[in-house]
Amino acid sequence: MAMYNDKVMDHFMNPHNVGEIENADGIGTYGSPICGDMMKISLKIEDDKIVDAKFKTFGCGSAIASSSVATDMIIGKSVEEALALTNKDVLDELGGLPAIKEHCSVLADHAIRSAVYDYAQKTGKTYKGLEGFDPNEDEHEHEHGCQIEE
Amino acid sequence: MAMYNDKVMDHFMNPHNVGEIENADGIGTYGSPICGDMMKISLKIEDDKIVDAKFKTFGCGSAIASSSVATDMIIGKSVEEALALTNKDVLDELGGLPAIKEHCSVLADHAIRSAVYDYAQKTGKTYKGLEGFDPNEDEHEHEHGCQIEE
Amino acid sequence: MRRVYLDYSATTPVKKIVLDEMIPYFTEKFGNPSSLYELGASAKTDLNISREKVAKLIGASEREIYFTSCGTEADNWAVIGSARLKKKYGNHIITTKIEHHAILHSCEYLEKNGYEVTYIGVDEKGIVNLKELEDAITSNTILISIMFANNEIGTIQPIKEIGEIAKKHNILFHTDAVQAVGNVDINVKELGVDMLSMSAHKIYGPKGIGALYIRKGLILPSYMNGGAQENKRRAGTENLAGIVGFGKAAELAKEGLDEHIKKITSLRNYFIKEVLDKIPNVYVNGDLEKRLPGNANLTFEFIEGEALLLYLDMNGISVSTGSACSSASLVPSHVLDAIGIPVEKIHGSLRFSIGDFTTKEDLDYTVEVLIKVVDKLRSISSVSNEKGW
Amino acid sequence: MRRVYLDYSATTPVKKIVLDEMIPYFTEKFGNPSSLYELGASAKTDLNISREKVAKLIGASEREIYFTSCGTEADNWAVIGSARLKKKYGNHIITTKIEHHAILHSCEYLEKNGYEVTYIGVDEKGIVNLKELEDAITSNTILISIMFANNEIGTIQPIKEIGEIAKKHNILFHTDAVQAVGNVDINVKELGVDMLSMSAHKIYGPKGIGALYIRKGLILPSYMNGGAQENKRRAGTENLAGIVGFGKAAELAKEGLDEHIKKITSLRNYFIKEVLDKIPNVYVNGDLEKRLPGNANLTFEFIEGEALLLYLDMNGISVSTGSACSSASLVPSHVLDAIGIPVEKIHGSLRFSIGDFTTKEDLDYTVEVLIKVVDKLRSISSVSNEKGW
Ligand SMILES: Cc1ncc(COP(=O)(O)O)c(C=O)c1O
Ligand SMILES: Cc1ncc(COP(=O)(O)O)c(C=O)c1O
Repeated sequence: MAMYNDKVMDHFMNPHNVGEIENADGIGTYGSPICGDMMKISLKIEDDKIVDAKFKTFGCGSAIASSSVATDMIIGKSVEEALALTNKDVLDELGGLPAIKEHCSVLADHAIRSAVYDYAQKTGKTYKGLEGFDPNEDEHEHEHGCQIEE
Repeated sequence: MAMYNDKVMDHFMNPHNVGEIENADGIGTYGSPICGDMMKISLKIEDDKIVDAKFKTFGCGSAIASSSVATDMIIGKSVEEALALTNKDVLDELGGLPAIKEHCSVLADHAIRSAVYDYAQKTGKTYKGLEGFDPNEDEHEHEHGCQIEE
Repeated sequence: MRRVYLDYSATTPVKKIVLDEMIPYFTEKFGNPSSLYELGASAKTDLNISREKVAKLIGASEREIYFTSCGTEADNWAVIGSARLKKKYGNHIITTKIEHHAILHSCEYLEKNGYEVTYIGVDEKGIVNLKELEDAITSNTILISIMFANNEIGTIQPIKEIGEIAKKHNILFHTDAVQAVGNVDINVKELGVDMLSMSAHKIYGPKGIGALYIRKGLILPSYMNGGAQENKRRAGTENLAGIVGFGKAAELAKEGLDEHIKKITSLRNYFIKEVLDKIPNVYVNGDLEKRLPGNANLTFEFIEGEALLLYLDMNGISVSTGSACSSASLVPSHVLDAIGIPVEKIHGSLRFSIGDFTTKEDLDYTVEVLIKVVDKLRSISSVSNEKGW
Repeated sequence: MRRVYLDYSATTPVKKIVLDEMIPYFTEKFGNPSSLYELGASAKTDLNISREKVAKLIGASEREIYFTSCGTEADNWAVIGSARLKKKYGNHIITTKIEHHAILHSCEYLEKNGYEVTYIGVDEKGIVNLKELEDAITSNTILISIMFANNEIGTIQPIKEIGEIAKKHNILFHTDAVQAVGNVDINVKELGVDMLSMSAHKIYGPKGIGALYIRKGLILPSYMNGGAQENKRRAGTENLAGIVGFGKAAELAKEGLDEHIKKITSLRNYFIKEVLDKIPNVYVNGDLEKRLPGNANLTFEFIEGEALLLYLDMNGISVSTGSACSSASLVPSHVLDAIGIPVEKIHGSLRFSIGDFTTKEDLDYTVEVLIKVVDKLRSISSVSNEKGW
């Protein structure tokens, strides 16, 4: 598959951390089926540490692979560390995506931030990495989404 | 050779009646090298009958084949019969030429008429077939010649 | 691993018998058809024999066939050439929303150059409405370009009726028949089309050779300026081997047409029935009757098409998301949009196209794989029947 | 009968090693390069490997090569595309009187559409005068298109100097290098050309595939509207096998260039010397040094070229009267006219072009036949040295 590298293909064909955590501490969603990709992530957080993360994604190979690798990357990290994850980090970890697909990597870090925001709302905690973050303002359609390239 | 039929090729490769008759009774020329074809014909005439005809032609395959077949056609004919020869007759006898080359068949009947005209001038004879014929008026460049098709 | 090619609408392999016919034209019979000597003259003869074979496939006469480098060039030439030819009579063109990009982008080019284009819609089955077409005609209309059969959903338009409307209003009528040729019985004389586009690589001929049928008497300005090839209408040294291959492919297509249609239609119907029976939440897009024999365009709810495509590919099965030439683009199909499929479902649509080398076993294998991979992708998906979109 | 092909400038046979490389792309590796699955993706990879080989032949980078259907299309695209691109800066184009019809007729098309074209002349050796070129430049000049090497007389233009002039005046520079590629060492970076046309069938590749080099940064509008192929600049399903053949042919041409030039030049010089020594009233047209290795354009006084061509053909020898694509026309060569050959002598001019499969024995045989048939045709001719024209 010339389109994706082996690592991307591997995460796409055998994604890690697929599913939904029951009684999750934080749940976040990003994207929409209309734009072709939507990721839903649920987190289990203990002592400000992400002990588990699971995702469900509707989307193309890059979206699924990004979801898989991003959940891998945050499990075991502190919440602040997870918030610091950028789509660039996801891209690097995947070893790159085709230019036309790079935007898919945004899916994961946005969904993670939303899930932590949900956790913060419920617990009243504040995080530096959430400063200025507003899940409603950050409308999928505006910022990342449906950025289609002809 | 898809361009010319076998008969044309035969007259072109092995033209009949090539040459110049010494002390010819009539000599005619038609065409010009500038237009790509020029035929010179000399006639031996006895008792108003064409007993011999020879040609020299600068020109393409059709011009040479037309010259060859036309001289064949008039040898043994009366002068009036020879004058009645049209380029259509030449074309028919050759079994046709490519459309783009049909004008080459005009060369022969014009040259024959010029040669007979020369004979008539020298001998003071008149021929029905020469009525209205003026070798000077009939400028190659105007009537047939350099009709180039792009 | 089994290899199952189900993308015959994107391109077809060259049949062996076609390739065998082409080979000598690369090496021994390589003359330039414009050359006067034997090697050139016989190339020209063979070229015209191929022209006749292509003509026969659509009921045209030999002199009405002009070879081009592909279906795209034929489309560009027909649309842009007609626009130039008729510009003193008007500047309005009618086409449809479901044309191939070769037509749509040619129309866009014309729109930037002073022409007006009406893109008429299609119903939910993918068929144009003749009344809408006739209503769109103005005194400025100079060309109607409506595809014969759609490349994504395979729907076949009422070409004969459109031809009658065009004739009634004295408007040129072009049809892009790249997908239809070799799959539908076509007779240009009966259909009243003025121009018709074809492409060899869709009928088991080589890529890089197409043709435009131009009705006798219609003098379309040249789109390729240069030498006197193609009766002075399309310059450029002829793709001799390609033309010979196109000719042979056309001959085979003509000979086997009835059988081809029967066999492929029955395989396609079997496939659709199997998929619909065995996988929930799958829909067929486009009319089921007025349809190319080999086309099955299916929407798999709750999953994204490219992901499904790649899963199938990992299992040796080649299918596509709509048209090949926009496959690298992320724009949702304009064709599925035109028949009213909601965008989220367009993302989950795939085209399976069946061809002469497809077997029932291939399709059984495909259904088997589909059951598994659709299930797996749905288990990953964030949307589902229970939770909704 | 011996068969001697001496019309390599019209077209070349495909080399066996080139054909072998192409074959799999018709049958097994037939995927559409735009398709996402493996069969398509690997086709795309192979296509780009070929692109790299073509790029290397002219010192370009891979992304600067755009495949077209022939040299003619590359010429049309370059000239008409540049004119469209630059129309807001001016409407004046400079070219020469000795261009191929692909350029001349594209210019004529533009003249009918509001552009002005200056056709500069050449000297009696067939070389453009740089001063005349520079004098022709106005503030409206948007494009200079001057061929690299002429197809009839083989003369090579001072491309580098022209490139400098173009750059100085900030004008786009296109060169039709269809005859030069594979016969001259070309490096587009050193030459300063913005666009360069090529065609595979002149370098032992297949007919029906060409390319346009477009300098990085220059965004030429598409001449073929449709799918997103060729980096969205040239639509139409790619002629995959043709491109692979072009790539292989380019690779071979690059590898063997020095030897090819040496060998062919020496054969050509031998041939010319033999003919001039053994047949009276024969002249060579065009510069003897700034010339394609294989080209010998000869005027045989007092005979007509087509007649001579056919006599040679009957003896198995293939040559041409100037360019193949105007061979069916009776118009005397515009190139020989431009170098001042009188019309009656233009009629008696033939182009012999020598290539990789030509042997010394072929040339000896040709000279032998020439002696006989020239003599025979002169004996039939109504003009001669003694009688004059
Ligand atoms: C100088 C030149 N330009 C352009 C062309 C056209 O190339 P093609 O025949 O590939 O269209 C040719 C050859 O025919 C040529 O010799
Ligand atoms: C309907 C339709 N029109 C035009 C084309 C373009 O044909 P080609 O790829 O030969 O340029 C295609 C296929 O790609 C097609 O399916």
